[in-house]
Amino acid sequence: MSTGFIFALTGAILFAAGLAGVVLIGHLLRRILAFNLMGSGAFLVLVGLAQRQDVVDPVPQAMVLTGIVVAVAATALALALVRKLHALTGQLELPDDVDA
Amino acid sequence: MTIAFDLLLALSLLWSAWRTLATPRLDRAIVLFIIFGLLMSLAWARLAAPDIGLAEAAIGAGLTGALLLDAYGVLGRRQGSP
Amino acid sequence: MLEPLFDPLIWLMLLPLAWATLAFVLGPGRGAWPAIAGLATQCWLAFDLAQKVGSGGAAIHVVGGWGAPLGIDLAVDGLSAAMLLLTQAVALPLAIYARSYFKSDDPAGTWFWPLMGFLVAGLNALFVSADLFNLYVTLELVGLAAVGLVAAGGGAQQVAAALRYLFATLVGSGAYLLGVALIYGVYGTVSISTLLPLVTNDAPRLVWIAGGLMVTGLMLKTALFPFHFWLPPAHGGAPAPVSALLSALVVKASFYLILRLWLGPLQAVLPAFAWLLALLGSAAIFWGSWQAIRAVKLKRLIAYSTVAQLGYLFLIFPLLADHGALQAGVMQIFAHGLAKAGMFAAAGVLIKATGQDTVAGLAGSVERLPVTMFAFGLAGMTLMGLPPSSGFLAKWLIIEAGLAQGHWIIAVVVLAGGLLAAVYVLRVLRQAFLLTPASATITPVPRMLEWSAFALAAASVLLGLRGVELMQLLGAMA
Amino acid sequence: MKRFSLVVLVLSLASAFVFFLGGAMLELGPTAIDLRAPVAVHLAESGVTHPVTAVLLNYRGYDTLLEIAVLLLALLAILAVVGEAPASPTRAAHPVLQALARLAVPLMVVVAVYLLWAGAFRPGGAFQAGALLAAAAVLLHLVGLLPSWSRPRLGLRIGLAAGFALFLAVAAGLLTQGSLLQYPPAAAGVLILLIESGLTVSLALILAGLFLFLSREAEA
Repeated sequence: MSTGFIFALTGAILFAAGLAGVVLIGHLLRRILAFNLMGSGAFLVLVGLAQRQDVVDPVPQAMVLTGIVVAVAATALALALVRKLHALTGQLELPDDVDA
Repeated sequence: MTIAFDLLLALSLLWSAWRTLATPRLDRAIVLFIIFGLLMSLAWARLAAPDIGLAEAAIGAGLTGALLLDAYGVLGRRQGSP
Repeated sequence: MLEPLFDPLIWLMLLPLAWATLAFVLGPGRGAWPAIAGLATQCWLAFDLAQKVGSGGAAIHVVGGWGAPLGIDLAVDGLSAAMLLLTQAVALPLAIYARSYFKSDDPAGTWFWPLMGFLVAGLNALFVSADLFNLYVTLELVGLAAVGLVAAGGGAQQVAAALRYLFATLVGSGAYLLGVALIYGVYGTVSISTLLPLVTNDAPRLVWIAGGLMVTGLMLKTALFPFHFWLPPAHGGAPAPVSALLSALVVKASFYLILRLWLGPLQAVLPAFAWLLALLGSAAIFWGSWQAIRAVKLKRLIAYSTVAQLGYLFLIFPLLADHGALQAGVMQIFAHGLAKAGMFAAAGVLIKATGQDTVAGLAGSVERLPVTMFAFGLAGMTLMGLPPSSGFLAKWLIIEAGLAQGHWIIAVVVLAGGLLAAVYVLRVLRQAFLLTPASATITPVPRMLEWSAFALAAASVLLGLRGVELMQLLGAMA
Repeated sequence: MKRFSLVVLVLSLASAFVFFLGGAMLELGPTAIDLRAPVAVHLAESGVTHPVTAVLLNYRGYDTLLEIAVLLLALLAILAVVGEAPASPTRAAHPVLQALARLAVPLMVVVAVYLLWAGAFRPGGAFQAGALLAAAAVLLHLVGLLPSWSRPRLGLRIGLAAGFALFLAVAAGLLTQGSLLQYPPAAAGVLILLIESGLTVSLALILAGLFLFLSREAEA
């Protein structure tokens, strides 16, 4: 049981939990939280699995830095959309999709 | 000893993630998410990745947390109870 | 040493980034001319690159001079060159269309040009990348640009559609990223050329999980049935030039990536899922066509038609042992890309002219807007697969590959899909031929809108006559 | 009831996924490729001595170029979504908080400059520095010393795009060396510091913008 492996496994659970959250939760702010958990899980797997022998590998670390910035960009855009939707409809859940 | 600390940290990460999704109050969920972010920085430190730890604390927990709290402040206030 | 300075491969990615940034600095609503000039140059670059690849084989650009696996390689083979060609060839007429479409006070057009620039840059970067993690970044670039375009200046429906789309595309790239993480864990590299000899039939189980995750994530982004739920509201609700870009190009990018993984690094793993994908593709053809036949709104109808037409692309996976199946897939990408861009552009003209977005409101369009309805008809011809259109060629090649390998069921699905497409296309045309109701008013629309829609639709038909060149290009695989 | 069975289904699928994934992770042997050696070998030519910075801005600098594009694009998409709105009046916080913020912000700027400079040889760099500067701006906004942004004027647009434009120009200029982003070893250190300095300013503005453009619209 190395540190890397422990956190890789933690990452796998976080990813699955976040994914389940995105699928099951209707409240949009919580869905954004769930998406962020999912992303953090993938990042932990990337670094943890690469460092399963507990030897530092800078390549996945740099990739995760890139990933974190992309995640915050996506989160900010999602929040902008949620705030706009709320301003227009007063809702914090997605309305049903209708063709009319 | 370090393994015990890692396991404890991993369990705290999972616990805070679980509470983030399951807690009924939205403001608590956001605070728990920020705590999750700070625990993540600790995990990055344990993985010998201080660069990510710094970025996670500043961007993952800090900026994302501020964005979420700001959104909550507006949306929660308009909606009454979350 | 001047040759790398003029490498078309690299400028196809740098140019749109440059004009997108310039358009952003120029400010709200500005930047149409840099965009059109840039896209015209890119068209020329893409042709140049396709010719080089067609005659000299795959082109490679070693970013930073390090070489894979330490650095990132960019590579263009026949398949990439074809995708680049389609992207520029569709984007240029749509840019000309969009310049007339967005009035200066239209909030949807405020930041259209920089967003479109980043979208095109993301697409081109995706088609040239030979590094799995770099591909993830390009996927995010494409996804966020597309969501921004859908949401721009929109009402509640559009914002809701954009959110639905955003979550779908983020979960899709999240699953792809986890797959990349697992691949890096197993092999210690994410470079496609380095992975190619490493991934074998007896790969660890983790590689199979990684392949499943990546393909599932990309299926979600390609809106393959049953993951199509986000597409009709997003493509049906966005402004017409955006719908056209999204339907013609964006969903093809994630499909291209599935194909790239399938033929490249994961060829030992993915073919196990071939019939599953073909089954979902068939379901998409029937479900999408059925929904298009029932749709009330015109753009909704066209969006469901995209769901159906994407289904054909997945029919090729069980047949890929035969090179003809790849040709069929790429021909279908071109046929649908050009036809659907033309059809959405025509729909945009009809909506501007009649002031409404229903199929029922089209009565009398033929006499008032003959060019546009002719464009719609030509695009419909390609979707139905009538000769001599490129759609006919694509469907013919699929049937041929299916029969050659004894899978007649695929031929049956293709023929049934063509009949269903005829029903929804003729439904629109029949309505357009009805007499104008006395109350109907038709607003005049700029000529440029009608003719750029016509050019795209006509190209989708004419390509059927020049399919051989495209096939030859595909022969230049890495 | 239907909802309950959906929850059970998704949770059991997620558990099964974790189970298989965890099991498969345990089977792994050593990797075929080990990038640690080439990263270390070429470190001397990379222009920096901190390996993560070398990967981020040299070996895989192209990823970072596109990533900055993603960030700029996200800000652009947000502007397109929220449209124009008047800047909201800021509510001044307690004077003690304001005084604290006035004290903290110069300190944060100093630390940011240190982080930027340190990135070449130890943890730190443009991202962390830019994030810290953005945090300082958000702090000033929260205590009422900095109004939210109503719309991006020309100066601000230039500031937002400058870091990316500089990076893009350097990357393209290096095509004369043989390929995109091919730093000549002698000049690599200076060029990377130049890019990082530009990125720090633009990243700070973009990250602050993510907050300040969003913050105003909702309070209207």
